[in-house]
Amino acid sequence: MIGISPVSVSHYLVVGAVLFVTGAVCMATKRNALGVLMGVELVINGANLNFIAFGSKYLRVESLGLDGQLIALFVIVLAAAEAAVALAIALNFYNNHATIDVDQASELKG
Amino acid sequence: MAEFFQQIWDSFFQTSSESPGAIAYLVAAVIHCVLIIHVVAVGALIFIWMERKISGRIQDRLGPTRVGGAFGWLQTLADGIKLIAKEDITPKDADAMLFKAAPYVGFAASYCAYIALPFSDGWVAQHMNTAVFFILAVLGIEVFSPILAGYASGSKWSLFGAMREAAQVVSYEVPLGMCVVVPCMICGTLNLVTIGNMQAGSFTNWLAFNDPFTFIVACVYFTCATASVNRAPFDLAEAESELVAGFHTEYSGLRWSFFFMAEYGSMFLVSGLAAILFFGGWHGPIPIAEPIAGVLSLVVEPLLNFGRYVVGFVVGDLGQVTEGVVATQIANLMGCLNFLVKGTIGVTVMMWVRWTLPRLRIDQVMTTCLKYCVPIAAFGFLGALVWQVNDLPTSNDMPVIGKNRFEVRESWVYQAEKELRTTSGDQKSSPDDQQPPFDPHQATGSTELVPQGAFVMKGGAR
Amino acid sequence: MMLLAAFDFDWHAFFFMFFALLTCGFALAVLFTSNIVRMAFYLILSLGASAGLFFLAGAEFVGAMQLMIYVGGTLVLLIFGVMLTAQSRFVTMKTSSGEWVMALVLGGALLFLLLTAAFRVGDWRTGHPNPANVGLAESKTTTQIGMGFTGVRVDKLDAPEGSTLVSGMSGYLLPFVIVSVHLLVVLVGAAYMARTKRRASSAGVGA
Amino acid sequence: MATQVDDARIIEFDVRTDEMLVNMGPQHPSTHGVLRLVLRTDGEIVSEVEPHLGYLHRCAEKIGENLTPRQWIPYTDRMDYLAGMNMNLGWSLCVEKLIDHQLSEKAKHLRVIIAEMGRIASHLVGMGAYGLDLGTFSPFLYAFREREKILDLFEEACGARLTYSYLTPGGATADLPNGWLQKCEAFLDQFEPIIPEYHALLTTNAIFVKRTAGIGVMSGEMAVDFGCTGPVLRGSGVDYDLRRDGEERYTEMYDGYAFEVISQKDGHYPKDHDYPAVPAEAVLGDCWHRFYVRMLEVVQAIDLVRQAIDRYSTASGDWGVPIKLAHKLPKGEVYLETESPRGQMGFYLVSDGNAIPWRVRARSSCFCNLSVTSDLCRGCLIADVPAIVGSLDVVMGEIDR
Amino acid sequence: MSGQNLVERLSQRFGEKITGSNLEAIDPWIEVSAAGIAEVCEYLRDDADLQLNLLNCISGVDYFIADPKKAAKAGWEPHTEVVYHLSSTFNKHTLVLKVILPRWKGDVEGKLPEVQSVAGVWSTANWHEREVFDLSGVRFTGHPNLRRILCPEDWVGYPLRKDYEMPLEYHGIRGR
Repeated sequence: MIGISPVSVSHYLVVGAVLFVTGAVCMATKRNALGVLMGVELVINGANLNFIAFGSKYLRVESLGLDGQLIALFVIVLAAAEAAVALAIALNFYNNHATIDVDQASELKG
Repeated sequence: MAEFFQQIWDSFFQTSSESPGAIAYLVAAVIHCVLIIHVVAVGALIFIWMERKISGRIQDRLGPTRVGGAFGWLQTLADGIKLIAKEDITPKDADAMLFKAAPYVGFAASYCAYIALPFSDGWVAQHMNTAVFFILAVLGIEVFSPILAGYASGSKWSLFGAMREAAQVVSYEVPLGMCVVVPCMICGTLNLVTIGNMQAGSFTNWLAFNDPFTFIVACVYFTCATASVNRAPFDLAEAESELVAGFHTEYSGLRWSFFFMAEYGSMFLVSGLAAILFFGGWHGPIPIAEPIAGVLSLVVEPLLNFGRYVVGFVVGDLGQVTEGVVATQIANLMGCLNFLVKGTIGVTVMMWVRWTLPRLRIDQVMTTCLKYCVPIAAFGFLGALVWQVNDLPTSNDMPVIGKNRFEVRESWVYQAEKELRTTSGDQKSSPDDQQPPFDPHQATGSTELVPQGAFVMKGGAR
Repeated sequence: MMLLAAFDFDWHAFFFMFFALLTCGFALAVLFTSNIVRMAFYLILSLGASAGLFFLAGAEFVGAMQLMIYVGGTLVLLIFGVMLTAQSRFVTMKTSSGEWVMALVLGGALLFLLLTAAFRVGDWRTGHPNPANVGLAESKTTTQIGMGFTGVRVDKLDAPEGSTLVSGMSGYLLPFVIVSVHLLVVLVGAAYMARTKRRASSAGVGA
Repeated sequence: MATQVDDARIIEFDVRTDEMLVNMGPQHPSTHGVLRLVLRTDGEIVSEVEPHLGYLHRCAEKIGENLTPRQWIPYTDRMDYLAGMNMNLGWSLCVEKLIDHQLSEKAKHLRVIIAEMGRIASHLVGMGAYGLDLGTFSPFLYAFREREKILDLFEEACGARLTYSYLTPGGATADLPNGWLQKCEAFLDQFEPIIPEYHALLTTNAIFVKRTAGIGVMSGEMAVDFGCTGPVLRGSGVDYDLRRDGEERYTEMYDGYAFEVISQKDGHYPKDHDYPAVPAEAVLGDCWHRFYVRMLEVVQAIDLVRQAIDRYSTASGDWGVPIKLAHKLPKGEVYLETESPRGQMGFYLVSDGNAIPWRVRARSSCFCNLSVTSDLCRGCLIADVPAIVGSLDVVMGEIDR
Repeated sequence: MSGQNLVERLSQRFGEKITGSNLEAIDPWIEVSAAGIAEVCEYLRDDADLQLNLLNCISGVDYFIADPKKAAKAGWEPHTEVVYHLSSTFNKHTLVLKVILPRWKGDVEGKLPEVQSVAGVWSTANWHEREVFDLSGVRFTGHPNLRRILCPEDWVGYPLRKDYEMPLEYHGIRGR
């Protein structure tokens, strides 16, 4: 393929960066609490992609090795935990305030 | 042109020692695609016909008898044509994009899982080291199809079906995963081809009969598999007496049939997985495939060589058929039939159960999962683990015809022992502990990292 | 990889492009859709495609894990949340254009920064000279990962004597245990938190 | 799912969901025709069920005010179309009560044979359809296989398979044909051994027991309060069967027959030693008991038919010649209930002295049985709604009339 | 208990509210006033001798002849009856009660005659009274949910009344 042959770590980093930035913007702009949560998932996934890229033996001669994959696994598991908690918070918020709009969560505002 | 034929020829009979060419790969890919498409799509046709016949027989009636002769074997095809001709309705309240996409999600997931399912020794579209895991993961994705369909239909019954499906499938993945881990643990690999090959020999070598715990686990696996593909008595997502038709209430025509193709596809998938993990995969109960294949190859091989000679006049010489390849391929073909029969038996049992039992209630389905399946699976897992670690006798130790599954002993338990001993001990660089160079052509899972010495040690212990 | 190398055409790059475009495209779709259910759908596709990138990078186990836990587990949970709260007024929530501009400007800046960084290091940029030669066995990391979690690094057995990595013992046993306990606590906590207490009298809104 | 907390004013939920109104029916696979249930649900839990009737309403009572009693017989067929014979019987007896018509012995035994065969046929549908409600298809076909044989017999007797119009005021439209009794006996001999099969598929099936035992429990008092009758009443342990406790004109049909009313006394059903024991989970008055009473009534009916065949063949008199089509009715009003398969089917006939009644009224058993639905279904799961409605075994044709 | 005894006993207890009886009919009946029916029913249900715990049926019967010549020969004034058939699952006996009402309340056409609801005495009465209301046009006071049950909510008229005219058209459906 033009330009990106062979595929390098940098290319993966580009995808990771796009995911990361998309997720961050998503977190900033979405008003729905679950939309924010989806942004977080994108960010985490972007970061994960970087770990995989650095650990891959196909992209670099001197790779990070197994550690990349191991850390990626930890990230996935922690993301699952994070999603569970965030979802519980969102549901609790929804139950108590009958809305899912994060802009209305102003109870703690001074 | 000659090269084209040469490569096709090579792809089957490996005339040259160097790796096959691109066209050979392409042919192989096409064959895999065709095979899998047929198992999923045509398989669905056959299974739906089978279901009708079986349910008919169970219920004292004949089932289809008209279309396509006395057995009505073209009935499903006729229905398929009817479904294509039916109007494709999208409800007013539906989210049109998701509504239309949902059936394909399910079908794609079901189809995708077949990529890693071997039909015989090495007959697999993508030879994966994590095949078991991959199949489970992709099966888990299939749940999105009912969820999206149920949500996007804009009907309350569909939504109920979707919620039930989501809750059920996510719960049943837990015991299903536990059950699948047991054969992987015994074989020390996630590679389905290796797991299948380790059960070569007579049926006593099948992992279900390895020890009492694996048998329990096999039973639990089948129960959970039935639940995870939404078959009765766990077919709550489409419970017709409660939810009209559940998540596919609003679907019609071809879109609706995609749900069914996905359902039958996953039915065969989980049955096939059961066959490989617990019931010997492509190995028959008695190891007669190889001798028969050997005899047959005595006839077929000369014929092939003659054919090569005749064709050679037109396209140029294709090269001699490699010694033994024909016998292997014939054995593989028989193994494939074996595997299909086993998978079909699994599907038949599911049908039998469906037409016999009433449906459970949603809370009872959850109870079955969490109170029965999970603890029993965990118990079976621990039992099998203890059995392996303590090196208790298995059915595989019995003096029977066929190979002795010594590889079974080469599980990661031994590897861990070995590594721990090595690292805790002073001297670390005994040559046995070095990783052997990997051979990319040899696709085995269990021996991938095992130092050669482990074999020797085990062999000695025996 | 052998398969991909069979043609002169660089299939690796082709599939990378394919999955990368899917990943980024659906991620952007998540960003620009205002319908929460469709956002969830696009997120599934985006994460599924990124699992394809994992497979492509040789991380089969992590890829399958991504499909199983992330897509098959976390996202099902997320969709559950979406369905539980999907009242029509929350399905589409528009963001003010000012916020959009702010976020896009900052996001663009961040993206620029990251992209610059991505191509800074020569080693990262050049890629593997001949990925086709890496071989199938390199992707067989399942056992290694499993051993790594139990505290034995079989891939580091030949680490030099006296290095910071005690040979073979730089595994992840402790983090693994911590994460397991953490996960358990989190799940119990989440289950507890999602339960609601309402006054019996007010059937309608809130406590 | 809601758990108890100390403060009674606070309800704890697993996850709060919004209440939904769901229409179950009128087009729904398990509402036995065109019943519409409006469910108010919180997740899977049903907080309120409201039946909506009338989709089959054709005001048969109004039609009855324009026809002579014999002309109205076909309309009774179409009320409980699964037990047309028993409906014919109820109306015939009611008319005979008004005109004070006495039947011969033979005609009475004929009516017992036909009515009890009708009961078997009806309970077979009830049983099979209940299997469908719980998601198992095969028992339905097993039941229909046997029902078809009964319908064959009925067809031979009266020429119709569903809407018989066979029993009429005065007796029956015709005598049983030659050889009918032998065929009937042959059927009973063949049918009786099949019943354990039904028990194996349904009554004792673990899933079936899980789905029905302890579901929709109705006390005897509640059943009487709601006017539930038939197997629904006896399933709650009330010992009441019009064949024994009804009016003279009806019970004299069964004079000299040996039968016991099927209801649980002291934890036992009569004759239950032959049939599966009551499972531990089952509570008197639940869906399982209602179903079981029906199953036992099939056996009871077989027994009654056997006795009736014996007595019919030796009885004196004719088979009962029908009254004239436009028989002039005496002035007066009568009410008579019979024990039809689904409960007590009552007919109320007011005459002003013409051949055509002034007012006709059908008291539908299913109408009363169904009225208990909203109380039984309160707080159950969605899947229990078909289980409960199915255990009441309603026929909409009779409810809507 | 013989019919005569019962009538006397009820008259003693309820006085005016027992307005008559017919013990010669095939099914003897006792006539109760519209205002006393609930009270009488409650007594009949709870009395230890009677225990009429099962309400079999409530029927509305309309007595009306449009043709004045025929009406003169009928021998009765136009009226509406509500008939209650009771029985006891304990004593296995039955009883018929009747409430005789004017066809229209205060003889104003369109105003439905009223009678006390017995839905509080037997739950069966709930639906039966709805049916009588729906088809015969009798209003049951104190009924928890008096709506049409068999006919659609927006149906006009009471089909079992003798002067009922089938509507020509209902939501575009031809009636006659």
